[in-house]
Amino acid sequence: MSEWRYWLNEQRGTLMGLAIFLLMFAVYIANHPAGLTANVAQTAANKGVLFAFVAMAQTLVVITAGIDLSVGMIFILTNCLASWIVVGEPLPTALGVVAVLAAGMVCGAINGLLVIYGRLQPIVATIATGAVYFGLALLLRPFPGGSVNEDLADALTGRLFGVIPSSLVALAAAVVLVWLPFRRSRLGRAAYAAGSSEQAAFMSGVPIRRGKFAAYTLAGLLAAMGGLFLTFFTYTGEAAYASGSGYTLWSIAAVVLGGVSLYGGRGSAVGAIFGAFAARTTGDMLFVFDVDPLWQPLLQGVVLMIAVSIGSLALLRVRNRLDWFQ
Amino acid sequence: EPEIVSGPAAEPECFAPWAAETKFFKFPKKDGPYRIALANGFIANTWRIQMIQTAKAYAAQPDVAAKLKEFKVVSTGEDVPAQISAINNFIDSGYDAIVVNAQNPTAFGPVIKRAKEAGVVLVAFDNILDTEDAINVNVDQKGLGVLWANWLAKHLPEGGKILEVRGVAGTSVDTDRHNGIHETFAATGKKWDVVEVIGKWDDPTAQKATADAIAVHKTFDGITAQGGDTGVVQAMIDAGHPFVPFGGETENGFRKFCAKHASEGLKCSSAGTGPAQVAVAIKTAIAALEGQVVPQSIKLPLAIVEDPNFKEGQDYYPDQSDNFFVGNAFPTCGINFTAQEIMGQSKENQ
Amino acid sequence: MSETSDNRVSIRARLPAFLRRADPAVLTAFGCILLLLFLSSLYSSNFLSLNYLLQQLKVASFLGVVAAGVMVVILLGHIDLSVPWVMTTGAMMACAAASFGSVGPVIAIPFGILCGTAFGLLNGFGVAYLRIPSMIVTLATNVVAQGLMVVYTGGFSPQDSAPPAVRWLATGFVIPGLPNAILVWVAISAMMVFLFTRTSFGRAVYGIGNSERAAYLSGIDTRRVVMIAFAISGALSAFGGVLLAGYSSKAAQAMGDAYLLPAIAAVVLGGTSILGGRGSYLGTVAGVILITLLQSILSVMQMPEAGRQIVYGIVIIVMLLLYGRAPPNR
Amino acid sequence: MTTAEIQATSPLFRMEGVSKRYGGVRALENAKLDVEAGHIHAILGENGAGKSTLIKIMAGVVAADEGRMLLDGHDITFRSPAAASAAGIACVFQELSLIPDLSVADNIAIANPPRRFGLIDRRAQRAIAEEALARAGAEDIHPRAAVKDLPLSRRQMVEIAKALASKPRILILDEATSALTAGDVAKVFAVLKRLRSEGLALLYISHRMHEIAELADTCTVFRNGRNVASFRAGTRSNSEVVEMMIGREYSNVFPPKPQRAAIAKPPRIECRNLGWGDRLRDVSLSVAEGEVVGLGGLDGQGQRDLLLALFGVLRGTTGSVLIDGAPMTIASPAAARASRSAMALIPEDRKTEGLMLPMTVRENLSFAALDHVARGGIIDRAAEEQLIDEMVQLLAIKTAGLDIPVGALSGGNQQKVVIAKWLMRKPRIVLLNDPTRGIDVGTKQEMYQLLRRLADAGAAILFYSTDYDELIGCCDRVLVLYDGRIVRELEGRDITEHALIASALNVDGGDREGTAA
Ligand SMILES: Nc1ncnc2c1ncn2[C@@H]1O[C@H](COP(=O)(O)OP(=O)(O)OP(=O)(O)O)[C@@H](O)[C@H]1O
Ligand SMILES: Nc1ncnc2c1ncn2[C@@H]1O[C@H](COP(=O)(O)OP(=O)(O)OP(=O)(O)O)[C@@H](O)[C@H]1O
Ligand SMILES: [Mg+2]
Ligand SMILES: [Mg+2]
Repeated sequence: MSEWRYWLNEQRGTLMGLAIFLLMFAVYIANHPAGLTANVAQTAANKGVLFAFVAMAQTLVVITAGIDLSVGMIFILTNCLASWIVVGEPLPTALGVVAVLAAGMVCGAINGLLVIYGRLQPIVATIATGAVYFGLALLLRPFPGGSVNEDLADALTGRLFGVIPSSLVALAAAVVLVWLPFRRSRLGRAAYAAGSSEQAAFMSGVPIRRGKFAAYTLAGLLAAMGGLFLTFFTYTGEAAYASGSGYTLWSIAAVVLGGVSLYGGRGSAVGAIFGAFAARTTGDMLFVFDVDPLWQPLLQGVVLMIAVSIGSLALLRVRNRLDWFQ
Repeated sequence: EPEIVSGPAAEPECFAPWAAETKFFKFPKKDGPYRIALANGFIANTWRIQMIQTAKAYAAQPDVAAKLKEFKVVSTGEDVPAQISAINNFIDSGYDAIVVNAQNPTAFGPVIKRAKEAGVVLVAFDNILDTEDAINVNVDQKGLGVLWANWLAKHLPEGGKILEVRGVAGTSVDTDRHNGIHETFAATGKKWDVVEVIGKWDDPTAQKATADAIAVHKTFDGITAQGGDTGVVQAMIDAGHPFVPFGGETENGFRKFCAKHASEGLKCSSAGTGPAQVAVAIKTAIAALEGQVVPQSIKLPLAIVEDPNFKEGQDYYPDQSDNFFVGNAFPTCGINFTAQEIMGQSKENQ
Repeated sequence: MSETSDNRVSIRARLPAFLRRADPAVLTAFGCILLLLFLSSLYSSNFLSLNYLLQQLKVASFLGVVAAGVMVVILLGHIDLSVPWVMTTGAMMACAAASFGSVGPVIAIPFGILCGTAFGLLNGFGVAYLRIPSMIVTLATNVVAQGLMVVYTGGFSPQDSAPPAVRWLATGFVIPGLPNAILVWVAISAMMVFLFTRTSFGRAVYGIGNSERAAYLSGIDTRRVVMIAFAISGALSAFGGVLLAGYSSKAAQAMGDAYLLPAIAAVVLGGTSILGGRGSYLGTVAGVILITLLQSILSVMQMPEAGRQIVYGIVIIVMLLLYGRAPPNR
Repeated sequence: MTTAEIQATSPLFRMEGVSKRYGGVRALENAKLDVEAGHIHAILGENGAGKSTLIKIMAGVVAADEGRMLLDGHDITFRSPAAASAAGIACVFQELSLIPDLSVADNIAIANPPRRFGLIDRRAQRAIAEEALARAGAEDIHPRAAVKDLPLSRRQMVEIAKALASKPRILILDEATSALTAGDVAKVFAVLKRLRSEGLALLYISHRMHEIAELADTCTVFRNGRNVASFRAGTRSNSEVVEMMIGREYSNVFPPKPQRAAIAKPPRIECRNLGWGDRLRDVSLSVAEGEVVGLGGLDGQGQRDLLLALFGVLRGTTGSVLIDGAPMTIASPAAARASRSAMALIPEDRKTEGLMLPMTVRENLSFAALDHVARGGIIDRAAEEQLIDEMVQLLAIKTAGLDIPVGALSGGNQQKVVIAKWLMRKPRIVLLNDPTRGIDVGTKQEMYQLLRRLADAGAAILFYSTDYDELIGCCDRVLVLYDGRIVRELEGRDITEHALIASALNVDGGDREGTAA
């Protein structure tokens, strides 16, 4: 096999996610009454980016063969926090942003500590911490309200040079500043290794615990970025339980669509971003097609079902039935 | 965009201003027929389903249909950004008016700005928008709490032990109603011992919470619940709790109980606003597009029925679903849907 | 790298035989139930009244029935996120069937369960035959079920009040004083224990949970077992929904939303490994009671929602730290 | 050699009084070991003797309960494998320690990847990997390939390369050659000898006596967690060593083969022109009842695929399979198991394919035969118990009880459980996929006898082994595969090491079948 074949093999999941997204987005745009205008792109970008942050956060944890069922709640908690402190003059605003991101990291770190040092199963540990984070969000925002520095908010949800949605730029910055360094670092490698085979990683002297801890903590950071963006997008904070759990569950769908293996060790946050945008587009389809409103939820379910089933086409290629079992 | 004018509104009985200082809008007249969109959020509960059915039924009424080129409904779920984006998309696609049941009253600042710039009429109802730049078709949520508390105070002049079954935490509707209740009690100067449990506007949850509260606190002198009321009464019956005065919502099942057990002490005040308010919102949107004067904030009348006035076939429907929300008449607006019209709307499709 | 430390062995050696055989997780869970009751009795002695306790068991039985199904799936190493709307579907379809002429009341309950089974089969097909991760198939199924229920409610003038048989099953009394729901739960529990300990299917479930590859090579039709397990989960979810409809005398949209995470938490608090292959049914019973009690006590104590969520989360974490920990690495 | 001689007086590494218990099992008891630079030190012992435990302690994977370790005469404790690795100890573990989803290069540099600006420098990493692979004699492996895509033998080579890449002072190999083919073994041996001459200390664990004879300078024998003896290599005969290991006399490893002349029994299983992609081509064979037929050849020539194909695991096979003369389509192991001749496959990797490690010995034993003891899906416990007792007796499975996790048994006893679980079904066709890998000589001997007894009782046995001695000792016939094709059939006296190797390399008459097909 030549080098590029190996490259293709490594990136297959990500490319699959990209393909699904492009396909859906093309269908969406083709049927959109306004077509691909700057406004439409900006709307799609803003909506997708929020979710992409949460999906990236989920990816980091899923890579370690864990799962974070509290991402959505961290997202909500940081949204509520940001609606208090990301206000005022540039300096306090900046400090507020830092504090919000730090809060997200703390939440992620707590998850990490429970899973790694408490040796709890991630699913249940994060169900429990998710409840705690939501409780804190409710304490911060018993009812919707608050505000945010609107200049900053408009800048980050607006457009650069009149065409490029600035939220996409922010997302790219997160990829470059958080994801790529993580992936190329020793800790990131450790996170992958631990997810792929914890036993083997341990015996190879990989710093498993630090790697996983970094993954959980950075997941908290990314979720907090999502929370910040939610605040920028809505100018307010709201402790919405349903939307927190919705983001959590859909983030799992997004990572799978983006080619990240739920069994750990495989996949990329970039893929998850495409997965997130693809998942968002399933909702947009309802907008462009004239479906009876009561049939919309069903249609969305069916589209999701089809999207997640696409991966099983690969089954047709399986010639050794033992390959069914991972 | 709209001109701020002085009242009264075009149909003053229907488009009643919220308060004395409410502004009035006069949008530039557009020629019909119009493209109107309904941006709904959550859909999977009876209230919302009924609301959408009503909206479709209203838009299909011949005199309304004549004015509409297109009526499109999109439900985006619980996620606020998705709803905001849907509205943005409607604006970009050139709809004339957008009717919205907002997931969050404070989150729509930027989109309201955009609608204004684009000259799109934005009308919010049920969960309204925290703004002066869009039209709100308002339900007085806090007033509802006040009403219930007053009802209880009337029946319990000396105060007493009250069970308050609350809604979904973190929402403004829950908070407003709760505040209304407590402020009113406090104003009476009597001693009220209020036990709060959370029913999440959901019958089974409310029923469980009520059953537990009764098991531990034994008896209450009065009850108020802001949703899931059928479950609350069911729990009382199951536990053999004596019937007491009750201030609650407008579910059909609750009213059935109220009518049946009134003589045993279940003295109810059933108040709220049915899902038919969506029709008022659409009517307002059309009026605004036609260049008529409308208030920025419209006060919807509450559909109130109080003991002993529960009438079968008008205030409640014995053979309709318990989950059905009654109170779909806004006579001042010429809107009156019967249960059959709403729930049976597509029966012929079967 | 499982490792039993010496002192744990010696402590267990001193216990009476039936306790020694029992899973420590199960014992701890039951211990926590007693502790919880003790603490709550400091607030009000009514928490110890027979009336209150029976009521908790009655309410717990809905969660118990659902959790039994979820446990089968978790033992396989999978998960079922479609619980909420499959429950709702079961409840709504049972109520709908009840109005179907004269046979209606007879077929109501079976029909509700059948609909749940159908969704379970859909899940099972996706997981076993299409090999999609269960977390995602069941998520999609949940959305589909929700969609169907929205269409149904909006389009067909729904009949959603629970027929008398369903009412009776949930709240009636065969044995005076003991709600039928509890009997139903006991019956289902007995069936589950039998299934897990005495049948080939039960062994296969544990085997697949540990290594599906090894089970397959042992000549087990693992795909069929997985599919059936999901069908059982769907059926029991729907049955839980039917019971819940009986309790609240009607079916309603979203009535199952409050059951997914508690069901998973109950199974895990009962000592079942979320990775599959390990766990005993008695633990799930303990977990269900524990969760139900905790929710009820926090509710009655009028803890504000924020505080309830926080306490609820912390209690689960603390309990898991007590006994739900994976063995150390070395 | 001078450095080695100087250091010989004070060993590079020493272990004293080391003990380790797992629950009630004493894995190691007061063990001691001296490791000298420039020496290859072989550790011998039957399954469960504690060899792996010993080296896991050395490598920081497992913490000892008591005892001390000295490196260069200084006390040392390892808190983690990383610490041991930093101290210059590298280990090729019995259970491979490669990370399946990472590439070969990533794996080789896993412990301490080269970094630039704090991030991993993949170019440098690749250079390291290429060098290490070359040192191990495995240039054929692409550094960018994912480990999970490599066959077992290649993975073992990567594992060796990975150990070499850390430039260790002490290199430990725990059954590192068990899955390797003769060619690879020769390459590895050359490397090890070179390392020895470079002054490394090597610890070598293997169950293959001839390997030890070829390599070792010093031997230490363990039995039941204790040192039995240490001696210079070559000072004891093979059978003496084996007796030390198993603590009893050792003779007649292989049971006598029956005279084949009289056999004219009908074939029990037969396949005609079996094909599967490019992995199996036109394979025709038949095995009669009472016959033990071996599959030979280099590893990875299609032998495993052949067994899997017969057992119904592979999709898209061509050709036909006949059982007792009747054509059969076997689409799954369940079908194979249920066929009239009750086919059984003893899989390659007992840990992932044969056993459910956390489940009890009892549950594992009866797992494949539940249909025999269940009526209508309900298990008859008494019948189950009886079958299990029979099997435990028959195979002399050493276990502390039936209700302990099977994972707590030693490797050899685990393998016995795998075999027992299939024997319960009284199979008349038995497929074995390298079943003696990592099993001590005592157990192997029992296994050979068992095979022969099964055959005598009328079973047809198809036996793949990477160990030529076994093929020679056990089989009535051997089919040698090369590139998915049967290139040679050896029978009776013709089964010799020379013939096996020659045909495996396809140097003589390999083109007999013609290449035009
Ligand atoms: N993790 C463990 N838990 C419990 N018992 C164990 C564990 N690891 C090893 N043992 C036990 O310790 C003893 C020594 O095992 P060890 O793996 O060291 O043997 P070995 O000499 O390497 O055998 P083999 O040749 O089969 O690999 C065995 O009885 C085994 O059952
Ligand atoms: N996962 C991998 N495993 C093994 N080798 C790899 C892997 N990825 C890349 N390589 C090899 O390592 C070398 C560096 O590749 P890499 O993609 O890291 O380059 P780079 O430093 O990012 O530079 P650039 O991306 O500009 O080419 C190349 O020779 C490549 O073939
Ligand atoms: Mg070993
Ligand atoms: Mg590169």
